[in-house]
Amino acid sequence: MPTKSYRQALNEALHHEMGRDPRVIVLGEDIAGGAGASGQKDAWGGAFGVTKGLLGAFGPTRVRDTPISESAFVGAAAGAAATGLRPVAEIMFVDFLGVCFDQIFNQAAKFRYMFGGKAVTPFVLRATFGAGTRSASQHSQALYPIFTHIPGLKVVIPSTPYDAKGLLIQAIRDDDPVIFLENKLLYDTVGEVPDGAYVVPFGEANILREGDDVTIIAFGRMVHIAMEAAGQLAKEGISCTVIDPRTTSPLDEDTILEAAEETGRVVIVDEANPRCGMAADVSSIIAEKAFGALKAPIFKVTAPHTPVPYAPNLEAAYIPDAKRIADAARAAFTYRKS
Amino acid sequence: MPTKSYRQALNEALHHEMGRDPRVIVLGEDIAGGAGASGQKDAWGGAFGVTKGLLGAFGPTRVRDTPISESAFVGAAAGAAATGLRPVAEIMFVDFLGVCFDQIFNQAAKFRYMFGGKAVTPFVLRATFGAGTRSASQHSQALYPIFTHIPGLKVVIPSTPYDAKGLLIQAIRDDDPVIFLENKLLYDTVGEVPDGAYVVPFGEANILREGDDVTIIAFGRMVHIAMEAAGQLAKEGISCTVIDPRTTSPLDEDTILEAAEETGRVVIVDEANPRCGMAADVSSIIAEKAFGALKAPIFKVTAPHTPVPYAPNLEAAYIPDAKRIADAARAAFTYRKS
Amino acid sequence: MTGMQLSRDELLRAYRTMRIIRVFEDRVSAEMASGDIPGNTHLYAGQEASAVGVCFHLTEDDKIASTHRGHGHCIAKGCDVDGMMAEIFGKDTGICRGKGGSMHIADLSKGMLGANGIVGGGPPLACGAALTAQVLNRDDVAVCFSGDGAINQGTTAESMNLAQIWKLPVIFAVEDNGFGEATAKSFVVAGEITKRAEALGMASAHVDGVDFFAVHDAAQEAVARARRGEGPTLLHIETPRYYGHFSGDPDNYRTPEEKSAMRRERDCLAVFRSRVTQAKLLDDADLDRVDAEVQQLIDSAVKAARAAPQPGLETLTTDVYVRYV
Amino acid sequence: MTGMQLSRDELLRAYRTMRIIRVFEDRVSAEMASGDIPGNTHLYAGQEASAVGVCFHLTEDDKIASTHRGHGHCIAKGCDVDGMMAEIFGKDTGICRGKGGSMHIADLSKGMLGANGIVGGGPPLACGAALTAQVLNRDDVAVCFSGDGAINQGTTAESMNLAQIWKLPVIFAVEDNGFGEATAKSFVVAGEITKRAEALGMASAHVDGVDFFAVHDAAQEAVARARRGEGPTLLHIETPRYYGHFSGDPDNYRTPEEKSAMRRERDCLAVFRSRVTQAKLLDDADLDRVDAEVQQLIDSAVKAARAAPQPGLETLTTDVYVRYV
Ligand SMILES: Cc1ncc(C[n+]2csc(CCOP(=O)(O)OP(=O)(O)O)c2C)c(N)n1
Ligand SMILES: Cc1ncc(C[n+]2csc(CCOP(=O)(O)OP(=O)(O)O)c2C)c(N)n1
Ligand SMILES: [Mg+2]
Ligand SMILES: [Mg+2]
Repeated sequence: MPTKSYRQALNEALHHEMGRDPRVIVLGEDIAGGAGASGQKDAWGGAFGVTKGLLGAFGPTRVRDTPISESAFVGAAAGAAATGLRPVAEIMFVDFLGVCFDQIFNQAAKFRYMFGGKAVTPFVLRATFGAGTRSASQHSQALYPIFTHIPGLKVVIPSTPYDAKGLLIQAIRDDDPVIFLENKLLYDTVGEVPDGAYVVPFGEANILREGDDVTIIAFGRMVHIAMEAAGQLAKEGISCTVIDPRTTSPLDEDTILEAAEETGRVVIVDEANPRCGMAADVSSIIAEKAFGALKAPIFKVTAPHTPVPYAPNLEAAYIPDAKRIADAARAAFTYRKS
Repeated sequence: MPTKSYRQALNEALHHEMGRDPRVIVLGEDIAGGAGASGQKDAWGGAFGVTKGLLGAFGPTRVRDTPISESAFVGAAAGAAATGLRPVAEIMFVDFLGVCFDQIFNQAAKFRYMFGGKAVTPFVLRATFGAGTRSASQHSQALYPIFTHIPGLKVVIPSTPYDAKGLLIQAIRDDDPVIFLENKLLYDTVGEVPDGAYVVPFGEANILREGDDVTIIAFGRMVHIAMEAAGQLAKEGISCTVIDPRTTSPLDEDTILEAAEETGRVVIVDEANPRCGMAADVSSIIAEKAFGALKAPIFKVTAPHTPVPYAPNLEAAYIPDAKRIADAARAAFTYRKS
Repeated sequence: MTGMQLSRDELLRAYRTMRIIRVFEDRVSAEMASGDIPGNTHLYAGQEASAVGVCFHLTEDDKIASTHRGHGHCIAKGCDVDGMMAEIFGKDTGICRGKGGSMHIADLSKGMLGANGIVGGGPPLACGAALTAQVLNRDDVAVCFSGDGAINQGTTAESMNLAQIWKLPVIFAVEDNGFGEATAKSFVVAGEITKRAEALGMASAHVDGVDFFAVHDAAQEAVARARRGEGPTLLHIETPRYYGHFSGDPDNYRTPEEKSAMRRERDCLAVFRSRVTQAKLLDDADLDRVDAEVQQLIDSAVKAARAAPQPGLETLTTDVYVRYV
Repeated sequence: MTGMQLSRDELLRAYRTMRIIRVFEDRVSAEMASGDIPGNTHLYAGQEASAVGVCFHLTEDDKIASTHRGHGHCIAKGCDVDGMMAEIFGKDTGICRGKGGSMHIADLSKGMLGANGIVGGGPPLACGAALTAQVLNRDDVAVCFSGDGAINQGTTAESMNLAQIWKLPVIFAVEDNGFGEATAKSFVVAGEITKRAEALGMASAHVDGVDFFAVHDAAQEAVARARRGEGPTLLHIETPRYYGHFSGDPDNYRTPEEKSAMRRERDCLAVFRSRVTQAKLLDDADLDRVDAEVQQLIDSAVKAARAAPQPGLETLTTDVYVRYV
């Protein structure tokens, strides 16, 4: 299988789907770039290069650079989705949700329910998230717990190039509003990605590694850090299952509960803030539905309850790392109920 | 002690603090009402009458009816707070956070951290929340899990007239941004409320009832429903502790953990949606820090993962009721680890 | 063709639709007062000529986005009146199966994208509907109804700019009833509303919303402009608001004199009647017949709504997603 | 007093501040390229006359809200250059103790309410600062700097209306460098920017941002108007943007010719120099002396920033609240 970057995998997914279905359009700030200017067109292809080449392939009617008016263009994407298009809107950083959240959570997410099941809103919102780029408090948040909280939204967090492509194709073909979140630090990671189109279904967790002692559940880039920790732990004789739920809504409860029951010891790793976060969410599901099998406290490894700091050393301390994960797994492994 | 409504308690708090400190101002849509019109001034005193009388007492410079521009006036409140006022902004329904969230979570909440500790932002945002008024999906949400998720915000959910007054005075005197949430169905509830000013400190849970068998933790109006359930359960010989955390951020972990340890059986009741919600949050804290004492799964009683429906029968089924709470408590009480 | 040149059938249709809205709203107000309708609602009475004058030019393929005060737009766009009444009663036969209620009445099959509980929620959605038409190369247009208060919501400004630079086939129908809730427009809206369009180079018109024919003519031009691909128009339509902001509003911020003068002098139905009878296009008997018919229609809608079953409890958790797990 | 009548000291101060900004930005660009500064940054070079021309009229009690491209505003408003440089290097001696970085430089004690990572984040905040002045009956004013791209953010429109109806002492200084990121203004901004103020009845002016004196004079009037309690003004200030949108931007959407012509023909420092030397207000030697001094200032700021310690890890969790538990 050919090896490609996460960025390229996403780009291929967009090319495939736009080629396949004329109702798919993309819109966002500088998703092409260079509009109205003297130099190169498609100069950026998105702030992170994910939409590069779409302008040339599909033209300006379907590839639209927008004004800095997130409410208007995200809402327009919702309105277009409800009337026959399949728009893929991009907000460069998920941190910008604050200027357009109403159109996402009160409009797109609720149409179907409010209208008694009569609306279909195939709306995809792509955004980057995550700390580690020294971009400070307003350009580094995770925020997917907020989307996960909202009924009517689906939330996707691919961790590998393979999943990125398959999940994005699924997102575009999906008939519900999907929030699709890309960790900036993953764009240059590589992996095997088929050339053709394929889907990775929502609500099916990926089991990356199976073990007997501790179950580690991690989201997005944290999956890789969890695998690193699991590798270290294996050398110490602690064998871990590592699970990547891939979508937080729907969440593959069955796989999570089964793995939790098998080991009885669970660590959840999440780069979002802790309060009402993903780790809390998954922990509470396990504490309610797999309690009988639990042999240890459910440990959460998350960012602290602080904004994201700028200084590199502080930011590094902010993001969960393999050491903290391994420590939590060791604590889970060695815990004995007194 | 005199008996007053929740509404009146809040109104008194505002009168006290505006009288005491000329830097306190209130602003929002129709917080007076009648501006520019031919008839009565202070015609509404807020959509729910909470700010009634402030215009007459403190005049239009400090009591400001705003345009329908939540970002502008909520952000102006944040900017005013950072420059010397102590504004109390009102958004009528917390559901409207989507049109002004950036000014709350990226601006007000993060000033202090981003600016290295040099900003003080004594900003209060009051809003109503909650289902039960047949107002449907966009006027009935809880949404406090979203605010609780955000570092830099404090989140207050008073359940009684006494707490409403004391917590609002504390919120106004507090030097951090506070989200103050009022359940619409509580406005007409009554209770003992002193005439003078007093504060209820943040981060101190209220223990409403102590029991040996099951600990019930509930938020806002759910506290009363939980008490109702506890009353029923007592008749069956199941004795419950009922805890109202009063503030979700800061959260009184100590009181919660102690009570969870004492009974070993826990039910958490929350009218917000379940995913990444308050019940999940508190459950996960207990599952991590009081695991050793747990004798049963931690049960969550919440709204379902759906928007709020309009039809009265559906809406009634949406909101947690005493029966569901009692059922969960019974399940916790009778659970035996196999 | 200007409004005064409409055919007899067209005139009757326009009058009938306005009349349905008026009677519908008066009846909802009465049922609300007697406690038979849950929640509360924002009534459109007094503003009928606006919805009907604009929607007169629309087909089922055209789309409208509406507001919290949406009943009139729904009726004008062809939503089923029985279904609407049942929806407001919270019944299973409601147009949204009782899940949406007054503030969320929608029927996408009629091009009605929903009333909206969020002030300023509609403008981006209308742009989206117009974008669909533009991308798919169809000549549908979209109309965004909103209030004078909504003009200050950021989404409105963003959407107007977006529509203008993309030359979207969208009409911003700003229904200026002089109030946002209990606050007068003059207190919160700076400048003239049409100037906000002019500043963007957008076409605009200011019309008397009590005069069906004035609205009709201005909307005709706007819709034609949009269909020709020449971009958006803002219509500033001045109307009275007969009731308080919501059904329980004491409306004491307007003097009784102001309110009775408004109902006396600014009644689009009365104005229509006198215009068409004076011009001998229709006679009073024609219009009276419509009135009687409409009364029956609404009576029967209420009767049916009252008799209809509540939604089944199992529907609480359906329709959140097309497909979840 | 118009700009050309300023005293020798005032002229030297204006030039020096512009020069500091230019050298600061060129140096940050170089350090960024060599990898010594973390993250990335948006450089203000080319726009100096705007920040300095406007802030010339402000005291420490006046407030400004800024943008992602905020270094120039910070310097013009009197923020400590050493502290700024250390902040950008992510050091404990930084003006925000390394927690904010380039996009969040702030010094409330100087009336600098923060650069801002959110386009359109500043306008409501500036209204708030102006509201404080109005409520406390002080004659401070607030300036909201923002870009041409930000004019399309809903918050800007909302804030302009709010400022106008409340007659807030605020100046909207819209720095139009022709681009929002890689997209030309002409592609996304409908109409004329000043017209958006006129539509609200707000005073406005359109000035050449390469000409310090033009900015100075327009800002003088706007600030005086605000201090007199006569409400807001919008200043549309046209400037070049010397670098790409952010420090790593290849800036290939502008032709090399366009960029070199811009630097050659639209350099506010060169224009200032020729104006004041031709008018014999200052001579080249005066200005050269400033240049040398400024070079030293920046060299030493970089040296100090480089040598400064990183923030202590314990500060990760401090400063979230004034008091939490
Ligand atoms: C974002 C938002 N803010 C506030 C409200 C509360 N609200 C409902 S209707 C209304 C007034 C709207 O005024 P206008 O746009 O003139 O419409 P009208 O009611 O006059 O038809 C307000 C403030 C809301 N629903 N949504
Ligand atoms: C709400 C929001 N949307 C998008 C961005 C990404 N962004 C950062 S700067 C910028 C362009 C701003 O253009 P303009 O206002 O003209 O300022 P300039 O960069 O030209 O100084 C954009 C789109 C952002 N930071 N915030
Ligand atoms: Mg109105
Ligand atoms: Mg610009």
